[in-house]
Amino acid sequence: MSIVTVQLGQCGNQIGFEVFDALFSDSHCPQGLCSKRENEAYQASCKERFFSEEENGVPIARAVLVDMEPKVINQTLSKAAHSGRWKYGQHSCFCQKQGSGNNWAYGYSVHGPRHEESIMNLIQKEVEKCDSLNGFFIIMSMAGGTGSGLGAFVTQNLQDQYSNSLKMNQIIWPYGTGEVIVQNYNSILTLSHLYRSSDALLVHENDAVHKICAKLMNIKQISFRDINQVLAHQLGSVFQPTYSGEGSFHYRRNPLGDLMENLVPHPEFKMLGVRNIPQMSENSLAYSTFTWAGLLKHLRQMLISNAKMEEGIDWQVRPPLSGLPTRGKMSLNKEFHFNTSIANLVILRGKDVHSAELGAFKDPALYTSWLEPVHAFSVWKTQRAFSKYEKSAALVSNSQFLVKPLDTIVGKAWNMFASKAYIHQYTKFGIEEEDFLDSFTLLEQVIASYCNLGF
Amino acid sequence: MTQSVVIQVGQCGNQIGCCFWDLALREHAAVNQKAIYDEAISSFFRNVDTRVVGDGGSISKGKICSLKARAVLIDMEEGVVNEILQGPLRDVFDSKQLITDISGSGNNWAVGHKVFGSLYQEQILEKLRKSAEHCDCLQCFFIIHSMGGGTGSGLGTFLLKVLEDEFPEVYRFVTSIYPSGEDDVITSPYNSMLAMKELNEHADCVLPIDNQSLFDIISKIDLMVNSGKLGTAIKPKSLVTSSAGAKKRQEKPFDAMNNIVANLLLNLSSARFEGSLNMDLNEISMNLVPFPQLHYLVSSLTPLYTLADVNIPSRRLDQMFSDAFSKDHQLIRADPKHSLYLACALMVRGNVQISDLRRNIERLKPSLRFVSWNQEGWKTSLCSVPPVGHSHSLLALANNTCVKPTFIELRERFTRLYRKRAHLHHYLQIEGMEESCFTEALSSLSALIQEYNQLDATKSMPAEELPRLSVAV
Amino acid sequence: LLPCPCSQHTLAELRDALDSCAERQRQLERSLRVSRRLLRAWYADPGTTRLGLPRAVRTPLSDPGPACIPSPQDLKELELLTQALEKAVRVRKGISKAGEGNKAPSLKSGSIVTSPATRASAPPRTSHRAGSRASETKPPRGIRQTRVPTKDLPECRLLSVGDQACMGQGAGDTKPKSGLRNEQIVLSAASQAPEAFTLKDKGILLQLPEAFRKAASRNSRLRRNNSRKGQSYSRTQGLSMTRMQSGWPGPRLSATEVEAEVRHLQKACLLLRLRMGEELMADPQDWMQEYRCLLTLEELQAIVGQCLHRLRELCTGEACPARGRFPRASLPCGGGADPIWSPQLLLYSSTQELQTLAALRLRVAMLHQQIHLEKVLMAELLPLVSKQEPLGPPWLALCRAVHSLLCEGGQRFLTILREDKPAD
Amino acid sequence: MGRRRRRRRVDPADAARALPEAIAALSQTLPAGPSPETFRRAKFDRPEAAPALWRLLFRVLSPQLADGASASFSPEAQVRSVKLALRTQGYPRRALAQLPDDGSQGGRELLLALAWLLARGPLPERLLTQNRVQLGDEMPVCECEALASPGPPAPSVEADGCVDIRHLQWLMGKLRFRWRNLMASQQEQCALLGKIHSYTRGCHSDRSLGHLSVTETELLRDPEGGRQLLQRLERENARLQAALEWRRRELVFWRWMDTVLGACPPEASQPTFLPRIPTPGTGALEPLVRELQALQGELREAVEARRAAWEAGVGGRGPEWSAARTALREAVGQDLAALRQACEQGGSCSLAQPHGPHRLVRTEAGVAGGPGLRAPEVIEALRSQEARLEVVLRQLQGQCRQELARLVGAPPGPVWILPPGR
Repeated sequence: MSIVTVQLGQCGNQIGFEVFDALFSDSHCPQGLCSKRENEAYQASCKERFFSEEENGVPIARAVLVDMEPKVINQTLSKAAHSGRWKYGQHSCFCQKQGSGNNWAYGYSVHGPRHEESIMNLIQKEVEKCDSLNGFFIIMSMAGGTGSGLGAFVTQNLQDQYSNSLKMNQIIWPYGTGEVIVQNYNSILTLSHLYRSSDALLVHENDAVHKICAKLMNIKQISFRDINQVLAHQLGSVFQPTYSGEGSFHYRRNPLGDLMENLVPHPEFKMLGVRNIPQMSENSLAYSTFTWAGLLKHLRQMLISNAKMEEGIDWQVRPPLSGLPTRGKMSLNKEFHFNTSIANLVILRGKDVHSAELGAFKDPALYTSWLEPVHAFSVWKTQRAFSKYEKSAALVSNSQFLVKPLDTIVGKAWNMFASKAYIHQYTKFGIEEEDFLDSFTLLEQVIASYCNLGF
Repeated sequence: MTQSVVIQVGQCGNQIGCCFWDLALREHAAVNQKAIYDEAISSFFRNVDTRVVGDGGSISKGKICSLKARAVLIDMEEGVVNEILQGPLRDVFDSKQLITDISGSGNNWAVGHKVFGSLYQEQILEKLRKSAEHCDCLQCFFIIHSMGGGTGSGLGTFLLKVLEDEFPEVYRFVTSIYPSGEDDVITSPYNSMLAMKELNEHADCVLPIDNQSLFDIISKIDLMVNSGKLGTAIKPKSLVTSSAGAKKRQEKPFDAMNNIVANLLLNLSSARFEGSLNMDLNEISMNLVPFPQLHYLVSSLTPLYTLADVNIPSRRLDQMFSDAFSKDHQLIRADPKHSLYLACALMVRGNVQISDLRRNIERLKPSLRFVSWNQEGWKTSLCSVPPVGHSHSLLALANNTCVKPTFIELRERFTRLYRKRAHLHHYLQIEGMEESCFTEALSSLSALIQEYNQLDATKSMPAEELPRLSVAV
Repeated sequence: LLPCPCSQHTLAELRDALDSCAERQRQLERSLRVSRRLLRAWYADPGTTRLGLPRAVRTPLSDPGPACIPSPQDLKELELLTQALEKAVRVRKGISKAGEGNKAPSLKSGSIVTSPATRASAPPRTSHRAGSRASETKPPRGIRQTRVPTKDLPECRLLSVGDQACMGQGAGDTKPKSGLRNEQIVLSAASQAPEAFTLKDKGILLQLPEAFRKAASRNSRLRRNNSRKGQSYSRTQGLSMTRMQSGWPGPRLSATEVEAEVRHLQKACLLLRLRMGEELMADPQDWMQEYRCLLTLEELQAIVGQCLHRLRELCTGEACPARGRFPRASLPCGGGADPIWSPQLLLYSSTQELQTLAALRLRVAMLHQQIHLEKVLMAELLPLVSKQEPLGPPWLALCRAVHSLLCEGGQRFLTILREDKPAD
Repeated sequence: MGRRRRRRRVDPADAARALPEAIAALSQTLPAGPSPETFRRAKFDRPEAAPALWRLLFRVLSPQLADGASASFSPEAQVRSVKLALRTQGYPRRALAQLPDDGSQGGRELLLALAWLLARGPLPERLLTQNRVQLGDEMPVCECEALASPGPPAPSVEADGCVDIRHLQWLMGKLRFRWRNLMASQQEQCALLGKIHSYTRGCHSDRSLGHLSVTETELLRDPEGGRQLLQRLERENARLQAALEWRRRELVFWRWMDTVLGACPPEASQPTFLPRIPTPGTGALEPLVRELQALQGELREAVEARRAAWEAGVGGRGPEWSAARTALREAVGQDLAALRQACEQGGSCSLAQPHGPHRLVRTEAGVAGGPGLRAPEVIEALRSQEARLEVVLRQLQGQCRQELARLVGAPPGPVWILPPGR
């Protein structure tokens, strides 16, 4: 089954490119550490998911590029074409001359309806190229205007037109400060609208990835490209093929469906985060060896202590003893330590993957009281190594990890809203105070629901 | 890609415009070595096939034939415009873009606004429409004018209303040159005051600049260059004050000052070139204007020159950021560091990465005060193409209460004159001018000052968390 | 927390629904695997598996064997075919690489050059078909992507045993198709060069093995007979069963049967309600219609009465297997008289039509399931809302969840704000 | 039947052979059926007959298990499973339940149980239907089996008792995803079927089919698999043949069974244990009663009002009216016959609609083909069914909304913010 990617705005297009590049490089990586036959099956599965093929054999990304100004799209297209390994479809992009100017309302209420038909037609063409459509990746930032506003609009349209297909929005969470001043407004509008129309929001925090670049990748002067590459790596580690089940050597056909069924069935809990291990620069990789036990021990501690990377994990954090009333309401004011999960998915790739012991992730104390680990935990595996890492593990988690950042964003936006600052920029394009209030209400509920997990 | 049209009004506006076009040409020539007409150039220039007679000769692709500035030149005296038409830039303009008169506005806002406004309205509109037709997607009008004189101030602000009615979707960015305290135009407080009301009501963004600050900056550079120590170390063609490094300095007194403004405009529109974090012009008002009236942005430009030494230690890079917030680098006499920030944009060009930007924001943040509801009011952009002669540069735009003193001073100077009703009759004799024009302008400015006062007052208040919506379960 | 009996019941119902979906999914996956494998073997390189792109298949049949293949050799021939199929794409690639001309020398030796792609553009045998096919497979990808070098040759050159003349020269629609099919058709023995074929042509060449065809037809004959017999069995048993069971208590319904009955009554109730709705909505034009409407409603009333009676029997545990029939759970799809033994045909004309049909079927099934769950949850949850002490946080939480489950299909949720704080 | 019986009586030599032949036929019909000798021994409760009969019953009672899968169950597990299955089906003899779990005993009891199962319904036919070798690509056109529970509900394994309602929400969400996944898989399956059908057009020797089914094509592709399929088909044919044979001879078996029953110690004729009705059953009864009662009430109201109106308006009419009345009555009777039948017999299945699995055949759009149901007709019917069900669902949800609003009332304090409508 295939996944159609919709890249929106500057951020979405830049990341989209890196994602496809990472997927392609990995599936053609000679260091897959597995049999030729296996490697071929892996490649075939990856290709079916993310690429279609043209006559001359160059794979074409199953992607639609959308931006409201041409620069980034032109850049992205030519970068892909120059790589010579894969490319974007000739007629798979849509751009206009003038961006949304960081105004969510402009993207959502002006660009959206104005270009609805053209964009949906492009998407439909891409969908028709798939023998079987699994769902959509919608890559967008939530701070800007085009990615966030138009992205929310397009997602809603996808929900209307392809109600049975799955929609996963890859959302880039802005830096806490310094990207866009109205980012908190744009963010709450984006999140609340996506909560209504998307199936899952896979969130990447710029701050966290930035730190990974600095601490794990040892990059001195970090560029957006570096950040996007780490991000693409994380996505690849989740969505490259894995076996469909324990003991099976067929590759999974329905990654989106399986993931969502396990992680986001509850309508109030749709936010997912990715963690991966190991993550390091290629130079250090050559001198490192790993054991599954070590990797998983770190990964688990990253989960429960809410660390985004393996460096600086707080090893003091322990799951609460089950049965004790310590798992009370999470308080936002007090520093909270233990990150309670709703559901987790661990993805293991590489050598001796069958020997990996995952019992530590099945501890009921890790999860909310109303889900048993048997419902809340799942594993995907493949023997094929990922992107030169002999062994690697990724964790997709629906947990409290985002409560704090979300609360911060809602709080800042609320502060600004209370002073009515910038509101005129939105009402100009039809987004009224009422809409803001709806968004605040929904997100306050989401925050409360995540906080109340232990109840 | 979008296009912008520059409207230069009055003597000052045209002089700055002249520098702007010179610099813009040089910038594109440096970036675009193959002389292909690309989208970046198209934002300020048309490519015209001169062999075609008439007006239909625009070429959208291919080799550059003949570049025409997307500009409308307006002056009610002929001098400056004629000079331009005889100068090296003459090919960039053609007569269809000019509107001139011979009588001048006599430093009287009312003459520029009321008399020439109604007289030339149709003609101006005609030229504007024409220039708009040449655009694929017109995004912004850059209006350059002075506040103190008659034509720039009067006709320039008259234009704003015309533009607003005719092109409501197109942004109006106004570069306004404010008179210094010891201005030689006696009526400049009247003119500025009357113009302020129009700016308040009809501009999307105003970049106030004052001559004194420009002059101070020049003096500082002069000092550096001539001190001998640095003279040879400064990279040629890297001064923000000169349009051509080889040219003999200070041919005209205002050239250097005008060059600074021209640089400001070029950096403001750096979205012409690619970058990893573009900042389109429409993002400026979106991010920096929290309330419709508070659209005055204090700007600063760093570095003012670049050393010939190619190795830029990051300390030097960090210095660029520090300078941008210092009093000495502001293009208006203001001290943003000791006032209240409503919002701040950093537009970086050249070889600078997001991590440099973030490091400096983190470093500088503690020394700056932001309004309570916008504690993280930063907007940033990264453009990979640096200005000519530089490896990197920074334009800082601040919506900061530090503009208030300029306005207060203007009000004081106005009140001093107005109390004596000096020279009032020159204005009142013009048809359509009444005393109420003055009082309304005064109250408009006072209201603006009041808004800044209120914001300043929050500085001393403790930041409190507002009660949020409270969810029951 | 929900009280136990309620938890158990709702949980069981939901799990039931989940299991049935999972089961259906498993069945689908199984048959999908087979279909995919088939198509892959057909037109894709097994190495890089170009899934989903129909490609022309060309293969060399090195030695097609004697002209007349007796049926015992069918299996051997089939083995050959399989090998050929596996080689197919490799060879095809070789051909397209080697250029178009040098690999098509077999012009006179019975090459069959149709392919899904070329058939669409250059209709084989029956031209009217090709046209409609082109329109039914919506994006005719094959056309764009496959260049079949021998496209311009006469489309079909089947050589039958009795007739060595070329059959398909020029216009193919004159050819007696069925006649060909029923004969043993083989390639001319002279054919040594690589040739192209499609599965269709293979199919004609290599019919289903005779043993299999015999077994299949015997199977359907037997099923028909059995189905006829099946109708009379109850009488046969009638006698002995009474004796058999004389020592035992009267026949009672088993739990599964009770459940089946209940499910059936639920469906009946739904049907009745629908019919009632239609009747009440109707706008009678004259007194005849009005009277008819009245009669219908009365009749419905009577049927509801019967259903209720039956249900009460079930409740008290006194229900016997329904009059004159065996528990309906005993046979899938209703009674034994159904033609399950030899399936009837369902004709469709395009993939899209088939997809619509299947999607609707599934949608209807889902709606049934959803309505059922809705009723179960209504019955279990609404009383809880009324029972609990209002306004406490648990009650509010319950209300929220119940609202989401019952009113929003579990998709959306409401928020309850405390009013003590200003809303804006 | 009567005729046949007479014939048997006429030929005593036949009768002597008849019993073993009947049992042999039965045995061959059933999966893993033992020899007639085993049956004979079982009658005398010989222990050596027991294991084979336990196995037989296990296979009969768990038809969904494939041939190989039953081997994975230990004999003890098989015995327990048989006991449980019989109990849920309401098998009344206690003696069976008391047999040891090791499967070493109980030949005669098992024989009785088998007979009981045979007597309850067309067991061989059911088994043959459930596991039949499917050659064509089939699609049922009715909803009888769609998404029905795959088997008897597992007796509630969940011992944990109470759950949080969020868990229910979780499961409901899961169900929604499964629906969507099913939808996607089904679409893919249809696309593939469509391809295979069109690629194999003209390959089938049966002209009414025209093309091959997946199974048939697979047979071509994979001769080894084809051989296995053929074997299965032949096995099934043998079983079908045996089933016919069994039907012809079963009377002899039943007579013999009478003697078996006679040899058994009779059990107390009291209903020793009622069928155990699992919780979902009882739970579903109560609301259904209420629902039907509500329906009855609504109907009564509607009827009363209309009858009164009718009698006030057009009450007395001439003789021509009474004829029309009778005609109308008949018409309504006919009109509702299908509905009545459906309510009495088997849900929507027995409506006049076609049902059961149909073999999919791809035809040309314009060609008037032979016999068979046409997809557009079925689509049409499904569409209207879909629309009706959607109305019902919306009504139910609306009802819930009202009910909730009523229960919640307008309490002072919290404000309810509904999700904004789109």
